[in-house]
Amino acid sequence: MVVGDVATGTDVLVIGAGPGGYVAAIRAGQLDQDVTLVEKEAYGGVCLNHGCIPSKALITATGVAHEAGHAEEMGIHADPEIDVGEMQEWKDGVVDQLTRGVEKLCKANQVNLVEGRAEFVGEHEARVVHSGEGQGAETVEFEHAIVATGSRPIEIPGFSYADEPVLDSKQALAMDGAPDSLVIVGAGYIGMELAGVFAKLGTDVTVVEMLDSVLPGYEADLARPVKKHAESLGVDFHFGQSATGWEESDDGIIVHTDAAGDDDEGLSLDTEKVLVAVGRQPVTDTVDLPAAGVETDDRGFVPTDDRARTNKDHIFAVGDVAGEPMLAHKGSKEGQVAAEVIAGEPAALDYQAIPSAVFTEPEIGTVGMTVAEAEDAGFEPMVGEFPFRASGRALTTGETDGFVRLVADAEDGFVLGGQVVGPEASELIAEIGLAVEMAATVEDVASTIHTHPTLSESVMEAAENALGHAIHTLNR
Amino acid sequence: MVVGDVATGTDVLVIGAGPGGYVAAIRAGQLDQDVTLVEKEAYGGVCLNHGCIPSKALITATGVAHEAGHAEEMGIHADPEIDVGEMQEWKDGVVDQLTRGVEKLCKANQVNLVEGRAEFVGEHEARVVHSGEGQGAETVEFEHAIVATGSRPIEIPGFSYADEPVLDSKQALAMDGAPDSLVIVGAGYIGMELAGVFAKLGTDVTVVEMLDSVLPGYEADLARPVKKHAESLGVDFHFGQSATGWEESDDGIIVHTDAAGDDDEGLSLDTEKVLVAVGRQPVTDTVDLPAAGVETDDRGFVPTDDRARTNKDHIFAVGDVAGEPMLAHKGSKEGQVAAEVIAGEPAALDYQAIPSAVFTEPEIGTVGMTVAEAEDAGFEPMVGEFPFRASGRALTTGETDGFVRLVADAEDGFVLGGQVVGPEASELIAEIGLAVEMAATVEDVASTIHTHPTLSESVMEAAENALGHAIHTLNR
Amino acid sequence: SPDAGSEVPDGRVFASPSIRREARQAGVDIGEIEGSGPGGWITAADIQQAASSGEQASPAVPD
Ligand SMILES: Cc1cc2nc3c(=O)[nH]c(=O)nc-3n(C[C@H](O)[C@H](O)[C@H](O)COP(=O)(O)OP(=O)(O)OC[C@H]3O[C@@H](n4cnc5c(N)ncnc54)[C@H](O)[C@@H]3O)c2cc1C
Ligand SMILES: Cc1cc2nc3c(=O)[nH]c(=O)nc-3n(C[C@H](O)[C@H](O)[C@H](O)COP(=O)(O)OP(=O)(O)OC[C@H]3O[C@@H](n4cnc5c(N)ncnc54)[C@H](O)[C@@H]3O)c2cc1C
Repeated sequence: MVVGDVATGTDVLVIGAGPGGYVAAIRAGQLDQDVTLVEKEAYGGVCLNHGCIPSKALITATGVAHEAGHAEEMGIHADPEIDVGEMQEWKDGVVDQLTRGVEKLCKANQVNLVEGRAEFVGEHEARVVHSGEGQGAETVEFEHAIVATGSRPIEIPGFSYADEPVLDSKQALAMDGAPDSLVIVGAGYIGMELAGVFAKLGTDVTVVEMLDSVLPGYEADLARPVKKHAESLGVDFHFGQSATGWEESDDGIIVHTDAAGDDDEGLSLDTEKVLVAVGRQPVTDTVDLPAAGVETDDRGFVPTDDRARTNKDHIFAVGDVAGEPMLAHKGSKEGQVAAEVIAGEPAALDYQAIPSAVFTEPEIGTVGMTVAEAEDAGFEPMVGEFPFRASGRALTTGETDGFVRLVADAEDGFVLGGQVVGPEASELIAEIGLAVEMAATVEDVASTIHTHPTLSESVMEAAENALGHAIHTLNR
Repeated sequence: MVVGDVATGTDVLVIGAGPGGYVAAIRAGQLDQDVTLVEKEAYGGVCLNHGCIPSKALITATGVAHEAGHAEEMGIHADPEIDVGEMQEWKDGVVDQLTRGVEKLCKANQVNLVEGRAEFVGEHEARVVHSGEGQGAETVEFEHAIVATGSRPIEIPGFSYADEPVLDSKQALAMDGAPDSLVIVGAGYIGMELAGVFAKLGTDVTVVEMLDSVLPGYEADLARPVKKHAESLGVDFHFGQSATGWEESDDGIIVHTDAAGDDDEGLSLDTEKVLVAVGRQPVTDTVDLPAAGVETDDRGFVPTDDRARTNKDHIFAVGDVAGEPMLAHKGSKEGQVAAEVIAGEPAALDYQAIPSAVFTEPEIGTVGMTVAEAEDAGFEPMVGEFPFRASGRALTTGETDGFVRLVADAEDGFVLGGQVVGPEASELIAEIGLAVEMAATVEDVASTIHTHPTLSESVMEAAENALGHAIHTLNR
Repeated sequence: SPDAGSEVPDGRVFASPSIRREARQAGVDIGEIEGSGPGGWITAADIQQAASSGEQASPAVPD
């Protein structure tokens, strides 16, 4: 595609270069499509620039410092100092390297990269408005389009991200110093991950959550160790409280909340900053979907079928804009499938499970069905568990909180899902995910020799526990 | 079994309570066998007391300190001090907890525990000599026996472990201070793991290896990053050198070596201590195998069939004494199978692959076939690789050395094996191991959604690379 | 595209990803197949048999 005033054409127009869009574009390029990827801000989208990557970088770095500072038991005496500015520079370097990588990979796969905002003007036509001054606009005709415009944080009444003391996750991740105190509104995964980062930087953290537990959406026994550990870092929790607004005070701000229960009282919390992390909403107002006849649902998401197609057969939607779960790897899978379907391949969104991880301490990782979900799906579930305190490897790292749980079909033994809370939970679910996709049985997992001493042995032991003959834990 | 002077009887006599023996005993108990486990030293064997567990504990602890002390790039400034005595106390606590756990698990599974040395006196009879003074001995009649007597370090001429400056791995792991300097004879996995521990404790480490590389037995591209990292810690290497002896010097000892090549010269290395780690040999001299008619091979191992049976149908051998690979998890699998076969179950050593890990920095993990092994086995191998420097998760941890390699059958795509060098390699091979056992194809692995951002995504990307369409690396 | 007719079943499918893809490619609705493997696990041979016995999925037209 040549950039200019004239109308240009492309087989596949991808709008948005997050993990949904750039993966779709690369796969389309690999399948010899003429593909154009339009991005208005930064290659890599939220994930690389303001989400997954920067958050994990700060989690790891603060974790390294904190771990060494709290390892007297192991005979290690250290008093690590963190220079937040330097840490941010390092993190920015990581982000830079990855976003430049995305650009290079796109080019290597013959993707035409265009900087600007794309907006539909018809079923087969979009306008690209370039960002720079005097850059103008152009019209692009397309055979197929993939909408990958992502999501943005929800704003709640009383808290505007434009106000200096109010932060969204993007702003929180970019701070070049740690505030003395921070109120976090929302105990979802973003709130809890950042609570850990700031607590380890020495910030006095208070979490306010409308519901009655941390990480609602995860099972209680997975969330419990995360809350306990956060409390050990000094994080305060207030449940059943909704933040309603804030006001300036002499030495910072006061955040006000309303109690959910009639008998409870609202709170007034003194703090330096407030981070609002109550969820994300789809971005569709940048792209004029109605002009292409693409429909959205009542929450603003673009409904899609099992081929990632919107109500318009030639227009696809992938990633956060296409609905829950709003996770990078879900978007990437949808992006791949959209590109493959466009290229005429027999691809479909036929995965059995989308794993998810929370990078708190301890980590949580889940994939496939919980016990309750298995029951709802009509299975008689069979369960195997293994606690990390019985794991030799966990003991040698000093991280023994948590467990592995496998959920299987009692009739045939097929692994239906797994839940892990504990060290490297985010990695351990990879094997369980493969077991779910392959329709492996617990016997298959139990029979697979696992290296000693590793955390992954716990997956094997959980499978043996399901069969009633675990070696390193008592069998129920 | 009642301990006393009279002859007692048992269905299954297990000799040695390492990971081969205690697992066999527990499984036999679970299968309602009357089982007696005899151990002469410590429950858990070499693995828990002097091998896997203590080494991994020290590797982790010195790693925590070293990582925090070398994270300026991340903005972390720390100067951790390690109190080796306290570190050893912590490690001993971990070992204690695990060995007490083994004892508890044995009891919970109705295993009769006997302290003493068991020695065959006939095909169906053994004598147990109790360790304590005046404890006497007893005769045990058995239906089946499982020999799990393990292995001990090989001694080489010129170096006696009885001499104070000469250490085997057990003594090295128990030192309550770090020597100023240490010569390590042998660059196998034990030598290389301990080289890292001592280098991080500030010891001046020199490794002497007869062959021409570190970790002979692993592919060169897996070993290279390990050598490079050790060198960055100040470890010196001398290849093609055999240690011949040592003598006292003014301020320590001098270790002498002979060069393998005719043109090279031997060395005289000044050092405080010398650790000999040149391999391990089976322990059979404690148990009088000939009395039961059990044969050994020319290296002293007890040959066994695919049911873990020795030449005597009712006597089994498991673990290190039964041959290579001398790994805890191989022994445990053999122990399980032996117990199940005795109980009449259709069990067999029918695994496709035994994984192995080296806990160096970076770690190495391998499972199944290398490219060369696949070719030898008559496959036309298809290879996929993914470098950790392209992994978002690896970048956020600062550990980007290494790669994942998958080896598959080009014809049908079945995963035949995998090799990983890099962060968490020991854990990442679990998924590859399951793929090998399940006869999953690279397409299956590539199609399985992996959580972002994780190291395990690299396994998926390697599978996609084998198929020619990896997203985050250029495809060959 | 030629495969567009075979649908992705809603429930749990006991077959590997590559077998599921083969089914789609052959225009077979894998949700309708009784697998011959242990517990009903679906194999490549099951797909081939279903395809050749004309046990076709929903009509091969895009929705
Ligand atoms: C703090 C935080 C931590 C997170 N951690 C994780 C995690 O660990 N794991 C995980 O899986 N997920 C995580 N997520 C979620 C993850 O970031 C999203 O699921 C992912 O980014 C969605 O990808 P996407 O491609 O759909 O959209 P996005 O990444 O949101 O990208 C959309 C892109 O489209 C561009 N765009 C929008 N409109 C237009 C237009 N009209 N024209 C051109 N360009 C346009 C935007 O500028 C943006 O770059 C995290 C999110 C946050 C905020
Ligand atoms: C430093 C080091 C690190 C290691 N790291 C790893 C690792 O990370 N991963 C891994 O897989 N492997 C590792 N190994 C190897 C692992 O320790 C062995 O493979 C494992 O211990 C073998 O188990 P086993 O049951 O065969 O024998 P052992 O663990 O050797 O146990 C045998 C037991 O039998 C007892 N015994 C012997 N004769 C008699 C008798 N006649 N009567 C009664 N009792 C008797 C002994 O006292 C001993 O307790 C390591 C080894 C060392 C030395």
